[in-house]
Amino acid sequence: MSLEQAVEAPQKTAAEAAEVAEDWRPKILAFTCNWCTYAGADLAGLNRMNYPADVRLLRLPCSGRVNPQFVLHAFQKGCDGVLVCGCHPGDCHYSTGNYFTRRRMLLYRRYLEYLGIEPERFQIRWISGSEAGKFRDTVVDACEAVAKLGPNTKYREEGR
Amino acid sequence: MIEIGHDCTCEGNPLVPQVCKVIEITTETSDVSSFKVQTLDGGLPFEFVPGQLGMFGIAPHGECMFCVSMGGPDWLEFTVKRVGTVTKRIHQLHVGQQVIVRGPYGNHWPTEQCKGRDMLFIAGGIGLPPVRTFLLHCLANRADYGRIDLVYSASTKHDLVFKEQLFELWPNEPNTHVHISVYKDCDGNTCTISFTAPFLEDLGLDVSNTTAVLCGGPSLYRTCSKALANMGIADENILTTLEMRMKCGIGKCGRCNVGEKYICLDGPVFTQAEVNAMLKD
Amino acid sequence: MSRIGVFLCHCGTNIAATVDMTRLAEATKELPGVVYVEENKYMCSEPGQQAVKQSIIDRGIDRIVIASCSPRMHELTFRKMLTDTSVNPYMLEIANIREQCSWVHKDKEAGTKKAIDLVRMAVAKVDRNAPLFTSEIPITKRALVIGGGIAGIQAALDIADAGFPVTLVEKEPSIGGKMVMLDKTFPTMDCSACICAPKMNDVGAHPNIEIMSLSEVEEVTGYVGNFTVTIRQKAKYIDYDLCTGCGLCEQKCPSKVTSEYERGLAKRKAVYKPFAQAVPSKPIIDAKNCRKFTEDRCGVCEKLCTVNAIRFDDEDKLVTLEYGAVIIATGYELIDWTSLYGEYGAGAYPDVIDGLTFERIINASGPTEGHIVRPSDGKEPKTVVMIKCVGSRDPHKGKAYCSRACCMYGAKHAHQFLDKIADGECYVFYMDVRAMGKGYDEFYMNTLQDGATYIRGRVAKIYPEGDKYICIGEDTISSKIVTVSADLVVLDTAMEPQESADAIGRLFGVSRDLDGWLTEAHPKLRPVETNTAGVYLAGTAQGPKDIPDCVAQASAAAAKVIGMFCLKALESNPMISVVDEINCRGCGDCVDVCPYKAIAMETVERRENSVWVTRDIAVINSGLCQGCGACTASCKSSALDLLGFTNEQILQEVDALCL
Amino acid sequence: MSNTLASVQETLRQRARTLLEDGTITYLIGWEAGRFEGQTTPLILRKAADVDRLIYNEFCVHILAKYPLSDKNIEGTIGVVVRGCDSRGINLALKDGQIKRDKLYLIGIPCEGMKDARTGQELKKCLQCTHRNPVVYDELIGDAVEDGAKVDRFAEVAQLESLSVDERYDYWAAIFSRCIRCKACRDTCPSCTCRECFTDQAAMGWQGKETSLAENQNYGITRMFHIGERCIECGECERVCPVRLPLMQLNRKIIKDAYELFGEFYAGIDDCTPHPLDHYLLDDVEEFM
Amino acid sequence: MILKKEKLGSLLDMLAGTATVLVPTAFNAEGGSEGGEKATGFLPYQAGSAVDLGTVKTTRSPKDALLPQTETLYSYEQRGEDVTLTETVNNTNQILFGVRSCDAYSIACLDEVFLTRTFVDTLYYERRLGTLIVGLGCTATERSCFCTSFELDPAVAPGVDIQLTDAGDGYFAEALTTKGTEALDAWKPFLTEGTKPTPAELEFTFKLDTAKLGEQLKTMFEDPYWQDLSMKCLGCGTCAFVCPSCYCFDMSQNNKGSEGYRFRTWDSCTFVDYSMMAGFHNPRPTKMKRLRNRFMHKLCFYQERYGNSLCCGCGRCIELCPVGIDISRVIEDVERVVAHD
Repeated sequence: MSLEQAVEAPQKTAAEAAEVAEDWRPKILAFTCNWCTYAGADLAGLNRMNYPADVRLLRLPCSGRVNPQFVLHAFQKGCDGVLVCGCHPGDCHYSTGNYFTRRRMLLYRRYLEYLGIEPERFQIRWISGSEAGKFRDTVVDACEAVAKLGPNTKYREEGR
Repeated sequence: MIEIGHDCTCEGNPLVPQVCKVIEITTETSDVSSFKVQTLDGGLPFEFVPGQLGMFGIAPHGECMFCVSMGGPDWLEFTVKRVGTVTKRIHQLHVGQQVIVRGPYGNHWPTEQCKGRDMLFIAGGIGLPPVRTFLLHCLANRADYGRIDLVYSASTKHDLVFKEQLFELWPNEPNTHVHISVYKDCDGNTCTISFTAPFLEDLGLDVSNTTAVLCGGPSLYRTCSKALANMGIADENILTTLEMRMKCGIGKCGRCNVGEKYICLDGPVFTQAEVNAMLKD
Repeated sequence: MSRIGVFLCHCGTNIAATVDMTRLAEATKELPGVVYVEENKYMCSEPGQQAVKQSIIDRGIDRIVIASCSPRMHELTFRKMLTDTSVNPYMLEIANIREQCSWVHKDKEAGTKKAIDLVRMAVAKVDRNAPLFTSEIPITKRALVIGGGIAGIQAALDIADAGFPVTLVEKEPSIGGKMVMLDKTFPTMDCSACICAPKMNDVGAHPNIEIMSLSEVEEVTGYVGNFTVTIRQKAKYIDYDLCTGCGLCEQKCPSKVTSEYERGLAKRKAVYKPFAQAVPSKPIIDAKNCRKFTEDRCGVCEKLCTVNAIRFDDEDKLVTLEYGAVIIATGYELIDWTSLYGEYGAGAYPDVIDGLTFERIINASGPTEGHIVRPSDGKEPKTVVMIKCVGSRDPHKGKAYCSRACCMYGAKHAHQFLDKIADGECYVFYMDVRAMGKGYDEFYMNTLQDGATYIRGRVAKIYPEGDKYICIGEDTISSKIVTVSADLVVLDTAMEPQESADAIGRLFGVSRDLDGWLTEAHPKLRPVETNTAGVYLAGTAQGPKDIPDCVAQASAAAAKVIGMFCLKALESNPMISVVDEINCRGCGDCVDVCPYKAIAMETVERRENSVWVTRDIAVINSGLCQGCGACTASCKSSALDLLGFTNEQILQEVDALCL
Repeated sequence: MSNTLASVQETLRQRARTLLEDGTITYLIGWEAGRFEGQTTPLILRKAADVDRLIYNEFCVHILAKYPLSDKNIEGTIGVVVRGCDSRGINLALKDGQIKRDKLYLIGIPCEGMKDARTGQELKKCLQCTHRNPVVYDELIGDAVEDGAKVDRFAEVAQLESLSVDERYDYWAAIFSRCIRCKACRDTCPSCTCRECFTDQAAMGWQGKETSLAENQNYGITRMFHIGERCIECGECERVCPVRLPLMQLNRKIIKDAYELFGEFYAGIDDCTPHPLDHYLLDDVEEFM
Repeated sequence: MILKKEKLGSLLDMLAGTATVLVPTAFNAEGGSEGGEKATGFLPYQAGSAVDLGTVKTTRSPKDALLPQTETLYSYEQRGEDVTLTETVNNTNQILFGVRSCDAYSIACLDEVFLTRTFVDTLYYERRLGTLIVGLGCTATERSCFCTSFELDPAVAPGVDIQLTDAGDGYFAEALTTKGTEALDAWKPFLTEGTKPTPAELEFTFKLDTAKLGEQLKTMFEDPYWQDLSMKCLGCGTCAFVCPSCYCFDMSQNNKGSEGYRFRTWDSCTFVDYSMMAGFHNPRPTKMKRLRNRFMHKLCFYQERYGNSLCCGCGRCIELCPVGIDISRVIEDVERVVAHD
């Protein structure tokens, strides 16, 4: 993209946000830790709870595995919202994984908000293996919040 | 200065490849395979002269420059060793899959000037394919050339490429001697010969009438070029192909320069004289 | 291009009901690299697995995606299936289209679209998988049992009988836990001492069992098969090798202290054995109340001890040992009802007692030698009121769960009371009677025939009147207010986990649920295992249960441990971190982040561009690494990557999701 | 010892001559005059004879902390002139194990702040500098100056934080659209010492080589987050940027948040405390319950 | 013919109607970080954009208009086994307004590279055909300008279509190529009669003798001078990316599912992975070899191949190099080093 196209790029994204297809549904990616939140999500399934189908879970061994670069990568490739979920501090199957996640995400969340991403689009939650209800509520709230905000046009690659 | 629009003709972007399909894959060793490619309508992707290079790759993963290791009436063959990301993907290819090919690039072995001379081919490991193109040409018009010697070394027995040609076909060619050596764990028929000067001397070559063709790793190149020099083979009669990172292949991206020369345009074949003239980059 | 086979499971109608399988199959066929798609009623069934094996052979498939239930459920099953095919067991990805798709989304259109996305993600990930191979981990054939209650005792005995050494750690001065405090046990009414004491003696005498009483686990490192556990043996101030347990010192000790074991009904000395049949049957000195420590005088016991086994200068000892497996049997504690139920007098009325205190009163070896008397004035109570579910099934004041055992021991108390006091009246306020064990309901019917009056309703208030206690409740069946003036009130309070269980859970990486019980790996399929390999649960540490269940679970846990010890070695987890030496700059950030101390910096000589260079790089101990991936996120130049969840795989999954 | 620039330069030259002659250092890294008035360029001084090329004036803006790293396997010792920012940069390199302390001989100079040759005023990065005295040195030339930023270094960040989310996005999108990915900010940054930066790892998939708005954003944002919590605030990334991107507003934001969350700290003050994101406290701020 | 300065705005508006007019404009309105340090480039002209013909040289050179930083070569689509390619066709119609003679000389160098020697780069060729270059004589110099050292005349830009020379209140426009004369007819309404002023005499801070530079550089190829010089170099790409005549590019591809496109983007020989081959083997592993290769290519290799030096003496790399490596000082040092040994 040569210099000229770059300059008027910001205006283009604002115009794009105006016309949104009505059957548009937010696309939310959730990085979940295998031992707690993924188990919580399974439990929500076992109890036949119901939540909107806009969330896709990506299973990782621990929330400590979530590299902040994945989050930005997700927004760039076209996600409208990103959730990072893990075990409650002290509960981590690998004992200290989520302490580091907590620090990283505390910083990264403020940093992305400073860079222009609405805080509702990037949320971090501690959800243990038995908190199926909390998992469902987190997903429902996230879908609502992101649906209200509309599709994410920020930091998004063209044609995505 | 060039007056634009007058004296330069151009037909189609030279950087855009043509789509071909893989018709045959022969596995040479655990990490080297040869891929025969053909255009979609069964034709020859491009004419080539032994020694020239071609760009071969897979659309979503990129392309690399390889020497055209063999050519048939309606196919071309590339011999690829699995080293990096693109070659790893190439080794996952299946027959019938479509690939991208463009070429030919670079100059070629001086087949005309070498007519009537004895030929000494020295190759190391994956250096055999480029040398083989010239060797096959010599074998094809056997009469034009004198005595042919092939000295080929690889790190282990499993790394020898074109085994059946090495052991069955070429030794039975007239006045052709094949010497194979392996550095490590050589068992049985091949013998371990290292490439010090004495070995090359006692081949009994007519030094003035021999052209040496050399292609291999930096260490092999250093030892052999020194050995050939003190044997008295003139610098112009020692040919080698230089290896550099080549991206565009058409002399524009400025990447493959050794001193003022571009490998993809002025090379890859250089005489030892030209190499000595180059700066020790 | 890789040749991927995708197998879509209907799971009967569990998936097929809310996901359009044909459309899913059509969409999967177009995915890059997919060469074969098959639908099957039950993938995990034998025919399902056979179909996979057959298609691997027929179509030369080298990577498998199975869209079915949660990988937590059957990943292992499918991996085992692949071991006897040409495909490496780790060239497999599972798309969870049941628990996280068909079961939770009613709208078929959205469910199908999500299922297509999940399969596309799995295909993108499997395309980047690499074959992984397990390695062998040695096993230290010694078990550690934490908690000396009936569950811990049973587990220790089973393992020791199988010939493996066991260490039984108990934080009280003697093993026995809560069961040894009981008088009789339901439903057979055989005396708890008669069945528990022999087991305790077996433990005490067993050559393979080493009892560490008055000890607590301090620190744990390592992983399954190779736990390094440091145990703090608190000072007993008595040399157990010399002490013969004659009890002379206990008789002569001047300072009296309220006995926790007798739940405050009796006193004990500063040097004491908690109860007669204690194992190890040797006393300890309670430093807080012994006058030698508090006022630095007395020392009677030292003078009297014939074998001078008293050691006032004794200190805590730290013992570090290697263990292959751990069983946590930390047991329960009764809820502190006094701070929750002000309407029952909040502990102010001495004759409103909980179940265990009543057990001590009724126990023959108890302070009252079995005579039922009122703790306040020692008179024999004529009318007794028993209140069930105090703190249980009461989410507002106490716990939401049912403590399972109180209905039965409540009935037992009523039965014993009516036995011992001929003309006694016994009123039992209950919500529902839960007697579901073998012979339980018959026991409950006997108690009714003995004349216990079961009133369905809760007691709203208890207030003293004279020396009687007026209990006002409502009989919900006749919907009349009922007032009973009782001499004695027994509250069947809720069970709660031991507060030390939280620390133990943290040490071993076992999470606790909302109520603090240690969470098992899977409520139905793996009730005695935990998510940490090599750590097992037994008894009420995992949740309220009665003695038969505790013993059953203890033996189950012991069987798991014995099963592991019989293996020659363990298969290590191949999904661990690997270092790309070329990119590692040797900064050491990852060393601080690794919870298992599996990464160390090493100075190495490497040949770079034909020049020999010495530099520091990170090296991973593949035995210690558990594959959590924390180091990969801390490594800026991504020199560290986690096999099975590499950066490239995750990025491809995200790309696939967003197509 | 008076602190005038000329006297410091004179002492520096004498010390350089003696150190080079008695062989304590193989070469000294300092500054020399450029072609134009007010222009300086780093100098690798090997021979005592041409010590007169060595200068120290108010235009020595380059940070020297990264140069010894490219010669880390040297037999002898490298002399480096270090001010406040350089010394913190050296500490970072020592903490990350990029060079051994015994390979360095550090000549500390308290710095009063450098000036911009074009405008003559003190550089913004020096106004905001918190540690003018070198924090690690083998010898010191000149008396200590008082530390502490002369202006509020988080002013720009606070001003940006007051904008709305969309305004901030447009602000940063316009900035990153100008980035030409010359990687000068990465190559001059003392804490950027990776052997292969994530932006060159196209095979792994982090980032392509295309200079589209999205790729520029990914590069700028991710690189700044990598070094944000260990940034020594030397201001070089902003100074060297050929298209003048206000990059310090990014890492100052991370530093400001890190202060609020993990307590005030200064990167590179010593070479042992772990970086904020490499350790944790049990009672860290908890927002995600 | 004279183009009055006040008519310039209306001329540009007219031209903007027919093609994209790229004029030197400042693009960091907020004054950048170093307090007022301007960064300028050739941006498309819209009515009212602040044309800045006063800048001697823009931060981003006009090379950007002919060899954009990123350019798609072809896009492809993979359906199962087979692949379809679609070549990108770009029909450019742009006017480069206000090109100095150093930049024009660089454009001529680019023409040599991309349009000669057996292969013609069609993308560049189409873009070059669709570009009208309007040169502008310099009336002032910056401290780092040294184009006269390469026998360039700041008043007359080589190879431009229309040359403007400052004439006080207007610009004297004369067409130098056939394309220029046709374009000039369209300017007629804005021009008035006038004679060509004699270009102002400009004084340069320094002038170098670059006659025998090529041979001298070859003799000092193994000299340790390069080692000390390259220790200062950070290995960033600023010099190559701001240089009007650097043309090296890298090629890569970007995938989205089964579609994707292959693009080429600027590359700098000072980057570590410029000549990195598979398996981390790099023929130019050290900074010294890379920086030496850069200066040798600029001042010697290109000359041997195409006849003229690749450096046009604009001085952008002198101003913008983060560590102040100065090509003019290198040229001066060549004399000293060659004389020395």
